[in-house]
Amino acid sequence: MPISFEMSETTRLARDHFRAMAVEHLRPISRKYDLQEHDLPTEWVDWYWKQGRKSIPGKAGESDGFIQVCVQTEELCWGDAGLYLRTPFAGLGGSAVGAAGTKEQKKRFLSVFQGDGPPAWGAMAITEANAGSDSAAIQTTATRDGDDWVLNGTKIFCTGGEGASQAEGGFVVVWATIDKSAGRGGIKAFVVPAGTEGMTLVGLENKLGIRASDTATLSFENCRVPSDNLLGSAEVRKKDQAKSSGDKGFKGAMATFDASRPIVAAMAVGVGRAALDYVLSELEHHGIELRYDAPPAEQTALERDAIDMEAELQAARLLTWRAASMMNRGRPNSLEASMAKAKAGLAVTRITQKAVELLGPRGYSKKLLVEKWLRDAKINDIYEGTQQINQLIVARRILDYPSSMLR
Amino acid sequence: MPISFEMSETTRLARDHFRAMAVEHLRPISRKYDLQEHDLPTEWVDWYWKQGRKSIPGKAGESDGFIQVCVQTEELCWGDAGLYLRTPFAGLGGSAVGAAGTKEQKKRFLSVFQGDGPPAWGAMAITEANAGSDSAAIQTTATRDGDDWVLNGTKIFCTGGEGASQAEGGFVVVWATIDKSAGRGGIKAFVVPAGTEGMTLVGLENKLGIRASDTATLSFENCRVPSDNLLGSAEVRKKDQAKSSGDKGFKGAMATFDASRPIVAAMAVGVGRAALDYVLSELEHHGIELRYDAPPAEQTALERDAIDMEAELQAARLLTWRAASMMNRGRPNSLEASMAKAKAGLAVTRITQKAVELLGPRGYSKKLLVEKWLRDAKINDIYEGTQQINQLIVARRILDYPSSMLR
Amino acid sequence: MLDFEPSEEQQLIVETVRQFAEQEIRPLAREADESGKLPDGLLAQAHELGLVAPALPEAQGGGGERSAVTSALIAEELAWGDLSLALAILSPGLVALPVVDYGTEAQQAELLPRYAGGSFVPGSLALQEPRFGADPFRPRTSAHRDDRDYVLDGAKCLVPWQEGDDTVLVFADEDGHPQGFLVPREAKGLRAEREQNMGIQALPTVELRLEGVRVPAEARLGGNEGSDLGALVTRGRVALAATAVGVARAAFEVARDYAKEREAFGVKIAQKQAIAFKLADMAIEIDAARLLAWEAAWRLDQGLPALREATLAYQQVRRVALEAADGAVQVFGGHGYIRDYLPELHLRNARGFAAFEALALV
Amino acid sequence: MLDFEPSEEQQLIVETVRQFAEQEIRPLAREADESGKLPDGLLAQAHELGLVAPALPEAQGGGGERSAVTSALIAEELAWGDLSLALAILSPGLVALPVVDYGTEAQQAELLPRYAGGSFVPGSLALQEPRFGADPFRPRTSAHRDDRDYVLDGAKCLVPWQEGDDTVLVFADEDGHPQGFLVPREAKGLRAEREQNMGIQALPTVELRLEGVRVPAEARLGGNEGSDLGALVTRGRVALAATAVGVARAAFEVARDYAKEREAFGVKIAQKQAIAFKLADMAIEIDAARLLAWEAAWRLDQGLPALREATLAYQQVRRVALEAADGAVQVFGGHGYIRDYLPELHLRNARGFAAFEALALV
Repeated sequence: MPISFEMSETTRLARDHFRAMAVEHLRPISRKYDLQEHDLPTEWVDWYWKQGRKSIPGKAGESDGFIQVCVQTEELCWGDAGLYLRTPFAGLGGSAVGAAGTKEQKKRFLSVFQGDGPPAWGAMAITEANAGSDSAAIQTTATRDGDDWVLNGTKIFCTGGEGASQAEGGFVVVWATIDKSAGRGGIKAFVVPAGTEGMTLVGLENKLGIRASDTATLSFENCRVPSDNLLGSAEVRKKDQAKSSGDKGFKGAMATFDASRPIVAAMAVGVGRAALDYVLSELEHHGIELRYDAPPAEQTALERDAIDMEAELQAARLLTWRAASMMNRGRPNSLEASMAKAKAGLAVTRITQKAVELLGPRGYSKKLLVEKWLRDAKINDIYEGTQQINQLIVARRILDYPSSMLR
Repeated sequence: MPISFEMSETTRLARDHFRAMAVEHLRPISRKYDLQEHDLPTEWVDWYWKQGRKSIPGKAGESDGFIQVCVQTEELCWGDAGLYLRTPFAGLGGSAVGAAGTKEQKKRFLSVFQGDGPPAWGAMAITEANAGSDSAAIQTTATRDGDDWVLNGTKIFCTGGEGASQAEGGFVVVWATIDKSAGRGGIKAFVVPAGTEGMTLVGLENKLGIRASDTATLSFENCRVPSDNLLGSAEVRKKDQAKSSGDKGFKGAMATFDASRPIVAAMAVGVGRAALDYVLSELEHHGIELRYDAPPAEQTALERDAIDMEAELQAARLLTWRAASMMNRGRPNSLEASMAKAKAGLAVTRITQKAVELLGPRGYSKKLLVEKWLRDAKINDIYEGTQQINQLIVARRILDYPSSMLR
Repeated sequence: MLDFEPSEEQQLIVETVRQFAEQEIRPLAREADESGKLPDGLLAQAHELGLVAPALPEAQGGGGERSAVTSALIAEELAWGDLSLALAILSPGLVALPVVDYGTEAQQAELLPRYAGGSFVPGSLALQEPRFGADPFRPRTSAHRDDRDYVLDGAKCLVPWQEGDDTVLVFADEDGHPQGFLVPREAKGLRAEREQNMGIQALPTVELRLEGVRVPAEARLGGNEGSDLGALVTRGRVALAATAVGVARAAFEVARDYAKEREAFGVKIAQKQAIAFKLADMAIEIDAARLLAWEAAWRLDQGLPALREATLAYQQVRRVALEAADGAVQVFGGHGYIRDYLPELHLRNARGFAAFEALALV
Repeated sequence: MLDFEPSEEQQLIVETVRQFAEQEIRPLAREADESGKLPDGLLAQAHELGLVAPALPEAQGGGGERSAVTSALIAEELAWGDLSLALAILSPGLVALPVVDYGTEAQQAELLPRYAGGSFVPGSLALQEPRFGADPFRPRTSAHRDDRDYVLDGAKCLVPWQEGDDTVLVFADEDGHPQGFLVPREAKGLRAEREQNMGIQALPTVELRLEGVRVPAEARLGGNEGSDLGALVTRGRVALAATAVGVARAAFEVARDYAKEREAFGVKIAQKQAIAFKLADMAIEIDAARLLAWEAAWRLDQGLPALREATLAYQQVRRVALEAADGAVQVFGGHGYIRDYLPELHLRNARGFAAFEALALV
């Protein structure tokens, strides 16, 4: 395959399909669930579960593979990123099961998302009050007791955590240590089905943006799951063995980030495009055309801003697609995924902030959605690894440094 | 005294005086000595020594104190920063003697600059090939031998080092360790008069900009100076005592940076203003007026750039003057001096780079001086502490961290 | 002589206001934002400090000590506490100061004493307009002379609209020249709709529609002489630049303190260069922006033209405040996104400066 | 289907050019810059690699494999070696490619075979003009028809002017439309003065003065059909974007390697977040800029409009290259300012993209 920027027919159809879905089903309720924080967006959840998840057009074999997932994500988040995150999906928890689970585990936990029961959600619970980016500092414990693992601890910032912990059929993938002395090597991922005794929804965060999404604090008190809910192996690799470890558990779960970061980057691109599209339509409405060949002394500040925004957004999108296309080829993409995530988070933070500025008082008003997109966009600089964490990952890769040499 | 942005009459007169000097004596030979790297700019050196350094107008007591020094420096560097650095001045070496020397030392080393002999220069030699920002890593040694100190080592990036080491009457202040085991505490400053045996001018650097200035590599081989050429005390404070040390030597010499950084910042502002003035005159020439009340949708990219440049330059200038005014009040200004230096270096790097851009092909051509100002400006991001070192100093101060906690 | 240190008297004022901001304003900021309401009693308390009245002429019961520099110092401290509440506290100046500067004797005699009195009286100034490319210097709201009246038509936004007053100062275009008009809030044809904005949620602001609003000729600010909108916007930019410095400083300090508390990978995150340098940049930019704002204020006090300096300052500090707030969110990481902490509030407020004009005056 | 990996054939070409850049170009870069001269023999060597000829039509002895993407790949690698030398090596395309795109049969038959021949023949294209606000799309140099001739007047700058050729392609305004003219270097009224610029010092460029330069009507590129300057500038922007990516990558790699070598305070400076994050940002921005350049190139190959994409790419990469070079100077500290090391050369060259248009074509 040569270098090509041409979307396959299938992906183009899918893009149009999801764009129409965003226009019809997300935009109309976007402000409503921004204001009604913590309410379940039933219109969307029910419709998506009954119809939205079905009938995606095109032939699967002829799509752009992982890039198509990015394209679809961009469209839905162009519609509303908060509602996208509240969609009944297997989510990050599903990605972890997909990446590190056995065949049996995949069947057991993921088939509900193809089924016709009530809506279900998957989520991942990693962060703790004193362990943000530093997964080695995880305090939640998993102790073996007979055939079970018993979890104890509290997780914060669990995206989708209400749905996943409460709605039957869903599950939360919980990261816990089975051996504190082993640091990172002792950390394992456990699938905790919704409604498991001992898993409690402590509360939901009040957030700057993506208010339609449920960011939960979950506590685990003697929360018991069967031993075969552990993803990967229970073997503990000590720190000095970590490099040579073939443990599909921790590494496999970590690898879900390489797969999920392009998706998260695509979410960012969707929000950024929403703001840019609005600005461009406003300019058009006022008869202002962007001149790509404007004489240098005559270019307006507005033109330059808009052109910069276009370039930044496209740069983020192309890095995102590049990271996804490497997955299509089965190539390791940890560097490229972090590049895409870092760039996209920063780019859409700037684009949405600029959009509010360019629109003046109207941009600041809740009469338009632009101010909301600024608030929504900012999450992309923060979750799934902050800007700084992704810079750190990129830096380690380009310098060929282990994490011990660059923290 | 209340907050006031009004220059005293004396400082205003001095400013006009130095501006005229820059116009008459520096600008006309600016390109010449950019091209004739390493040649002594005799027109300037001789004129300055015979006339320029005398007859500064105004009443000394009614000036703006250290701010006036900044103002004068800005004007001369607006003329040419490279030639300014080649001016027969006591320079940084003089500042070190002034800050840390005894009355006798001041008289012995500095009176030549008031005298009527041939032109003389002072310089400071700190940097070594393996000790850039890290003064504790200095390898040059000073060993006591009878009544003398014997210096051995090689110094690089010694600004003004040719004049100071070669021209009779001048001197180089050399930083050397008298006790390697003591780290920073063992480092002392020694005045080495020009022509001292054992001090050799190894070579001059070929530089990006400020080519009229002599950036020297000096070697010291059994270079012998009398014991009373040591600035401050010979007592060695070990690391853990450093904080409580009253040693005027190292600390005094370090303190010269607090005094010199505002001057260096003023140099930067001068170069940046040269570029901005040219851009503004060019805009005026083409009938383009900067509108500070331009309607948001009509402002041109040029207007915004020029206004940003003005704001950045004035921000750098005010931080510079603020740091200098604290010296007038006798207040510690280490934080503020580093703030000014960091801001000014970065601001004029940006301003001059932007100026070249705005002027297009003409900006890039050597027919104008603008490209030279870009090259000259960049030194301000590097010497007297790089951008990063000054950020580090600022960070330590605002966090109230010792250097051990933040490197 | 060049000098950059407030006088002893100013330092005393700053100290008092800072204490008020810390003890009375900051603790109420979050709740006020969430509820979209001004806290009871705060304005009366602030009034007792005498933050606006001293600037009014002695003839009308004021202190006769108008100083843009002092006002800038006060504005920064209040806004450090909270931007919405600061703007509410400073709102009397929105009417009082233009009336001082341009009002006829009758207008001054009628309006000024209330602001110098014993109780807090808010002010409403209608300048910005809810349209693309809104231009504070060239309002599109129009004023037509009709016999002994003026008839106003158009729309305004971001108009402070606190309870307790009955007048709004509206700027409109009269034959190509902007003029101010003192309009009763109850005037026929005037409709005020409470706004919802991304930030400054605690400050009640409205969008105004003016349809054939009729006021007598005497309502024209300055009577036949009129007023100078350019100068007013300049004073607004200085005031807003000072408040933006306050917001930026608040964001910086909150981020700095958090960075010194929070640990990751076994050290305080402030010990990481990426965080430490970000904080250093904030500190540098904030100090620079403050000096630019002071310079513009000082020029006003000297009676010098200050549009250029005010614009430079405002443009810089808009950027600086946004970057500081955005940077604080980054320093806080996940917590920066949560409404339990201040950075997201600072971010929402800071972005407002892209839309604000003359929401405060010096 | 979307894909971002060069074909195997392209990878082979890249590998070859990369090796050439590393072994033949880079070692000569500094001396060539200092002396302001192209190294002897380099161009002949480069010609043997076949970097331009393959893009020419088979009818004229070329390879018939025109691909803007492949050209972009080649340009990046060459410019990674050195910008001046890369532009010199690519200069045949400045005349050959416009003649391929627009030339009459006679023009193609006369001019193209020389570029496809056994020896290196440079090209000269005169587009930019030495004035404030220089606009590549709207030259002010004028062309007036006078009977069977055209008479050209005006000034041009940044015109590559290597030895070994006799023609310069000059763009001028003819009744409001820009057109190209193939002008003999020896034409009367044409004065060429060697330029001195901040960067690309090894590439001989001239400022041209045209005073009543007279050429026959047949010299008009494309004859009656004329040519499309907009499309040519677009192709220039893609080519320059690719070379700018090369410069940026060179600066990044030099900085990265130095940071891994250089110690301060007992660790490699690359271990400092301030340095490491700067390098990470460079790497991200360079990859993004390359993708933008490729997209524009791909659109050209598809026959799609590409002005927008080419402009986005060029504007981004201008900034990226400058920031990478400036960042490399910072990473090197004092050594970054010295002409013994590459960063200052990269900085001088990178800033040139603010002034360059169509100094290379794809």
